[in-house]
Amino acid sequence: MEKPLYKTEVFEGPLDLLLFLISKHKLNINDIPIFELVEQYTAYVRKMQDEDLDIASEFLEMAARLVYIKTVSLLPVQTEAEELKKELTGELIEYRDCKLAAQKLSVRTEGFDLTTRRPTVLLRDTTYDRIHDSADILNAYLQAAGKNFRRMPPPVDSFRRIVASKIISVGEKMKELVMFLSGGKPLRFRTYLKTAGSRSDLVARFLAVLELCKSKQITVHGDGENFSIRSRRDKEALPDAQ
Amino acid sequence: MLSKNAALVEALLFASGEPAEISRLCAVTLLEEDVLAAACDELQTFYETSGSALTVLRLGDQYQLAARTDYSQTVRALLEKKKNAPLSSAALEVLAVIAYNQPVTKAFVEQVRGVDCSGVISTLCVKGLIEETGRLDLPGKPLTYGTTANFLRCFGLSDLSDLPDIPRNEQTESLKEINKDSSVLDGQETLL
Amino acid sequence: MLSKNAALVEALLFASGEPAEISRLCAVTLLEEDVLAAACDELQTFYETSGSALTVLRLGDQYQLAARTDYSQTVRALLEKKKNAPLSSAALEVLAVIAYNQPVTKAFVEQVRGVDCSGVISTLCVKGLIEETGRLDLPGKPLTYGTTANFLRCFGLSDLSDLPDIPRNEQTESLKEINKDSSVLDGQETLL
Repeated sequence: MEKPLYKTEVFEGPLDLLLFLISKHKLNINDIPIFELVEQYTAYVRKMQDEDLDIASEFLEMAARLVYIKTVSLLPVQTEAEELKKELTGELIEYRDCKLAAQKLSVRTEGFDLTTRRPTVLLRDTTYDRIHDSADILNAYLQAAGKNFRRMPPPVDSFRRIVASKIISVGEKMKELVMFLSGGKPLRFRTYLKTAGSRSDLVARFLAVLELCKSKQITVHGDGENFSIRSRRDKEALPDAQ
Repeated sequence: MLSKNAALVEALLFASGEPAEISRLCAVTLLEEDVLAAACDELQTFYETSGSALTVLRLGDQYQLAARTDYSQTVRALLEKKKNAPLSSAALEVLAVIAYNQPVTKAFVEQVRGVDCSGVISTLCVKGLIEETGRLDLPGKPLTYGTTANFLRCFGLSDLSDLPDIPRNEQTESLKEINKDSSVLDGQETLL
Repeated sequence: MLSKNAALVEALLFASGEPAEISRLCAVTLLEEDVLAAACDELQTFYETSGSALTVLRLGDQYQLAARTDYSQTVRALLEKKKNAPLSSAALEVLAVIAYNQPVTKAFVEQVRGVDCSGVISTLCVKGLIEETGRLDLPGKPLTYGTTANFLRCFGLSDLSDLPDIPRNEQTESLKEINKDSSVLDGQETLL
């Protein structure tokens, strides 16, 4: 299916769109008829939505703001409505001046075609050699980072431990445990976990025990403090095992 | 025949390439400011009357030597530079807000335009049309921006006071033509 | 009065800066070699007779525009002065962030300042106040920067430990306490 070719003008933002509507419908910028403007604005935004244009959140925010002004305009007391309207008018006038200034600039561009040259290259020493007070550097730091160091990212050091912590594989732990138990002695589960070097070592050890149980390479005995593990082969050799 | 002072200024501006501050020129030439200004005027008149391709620009409190625009096409061909992409209307608007109100913060520009301007501001910085000028003594110490000597050159201004007046009381009618896309060349090449 | 060809050559040699090959000049101006040579001769005669500070140099099969050597002392003084221009507030801030946190990446500096800092960082490198110190073992192997011995000299420090202490405040104190408190997992505390 062919979509109808219908080009919507691109606006720099909601204020741009409002100015466009005001000039298109010859409205008085100093006394905006809010009801009319709300209608036209929302109609336009809806049209943009229908055309599947990406609508920046600013446009929707402005729609909500306009609707709010419209709502308070219906109240018997008009003070808030007047205030809000005045605020919007101020913004529109300021933005209009901005567009006028941009247009004035856009016609004075002869200078863009002037050619300048790079500085002559002398084989010169570019080393900075002014002398400063060391307090200058602190002041600059406080300027840059803000008094509360809000802008500081976490120090590089803080990542060192994350990056540096060794990855402990469950497979390695399983091999280690089988080797250890092959001596025939049972191992107290609690002792085994207690000797873990780190949290990830601990987790790997625990998982290794579960894996070995599942594959029936080890058996577990007792409970509580005496809960222990031993190799499967021992168990076959020992008749008193559970 | 050029005077000695004018020739000296010519050598300095030629070598400097970039805009040179009047105070610095005075310091190295040991000339008074008005004598220096006279020498620059003489040089500019000399270029104009002799049919030279060069011209002396006054940019705020700086002087710069440049080649006139008549030859820019051939110059671009020699330096193998593309014609500049035009400044977007967003860039022009941001530039206008900064030029007329400097020094201003990003927040100020965004308030006037009603949209986020971070991208445009950093592009204008890279193009050398605006620059950081300091920080405001407000919570968060926001950075402030102002226009550069390059901005003056690109828009044919010798000073910020040369900025065109904004017709404040003009009817909104005049916006109709503004709404049509207005874009200008960008000054990238001239930075080099 | 300069001929059009001579003015065109002047604009080209001015913009080029470096010596320009005769064949390239002919190609972009669409002039024959002898016509181009005549234009260059005319330009050089014009400079000589008018007392200009400029001169056309012929170097083998290349031409270059230069300032006459009579002025080299003043030119040098101007360019040297520039090197000695005081640091901008932006440059000082970048320098401070690097000094207190070195070695740091450009990304770190930019996160603190909230703006692109490439230009400032390369200027500080040229001025010999900071230098590359290595690369981080992170994706993209970002370069890290640190301060130089020249930095210590310019700020009257005998050692980095001489840097003025950053005044403690509630925020940094509370951060420390959180760090102390944390009897939590490896690495966890550092996420705070």
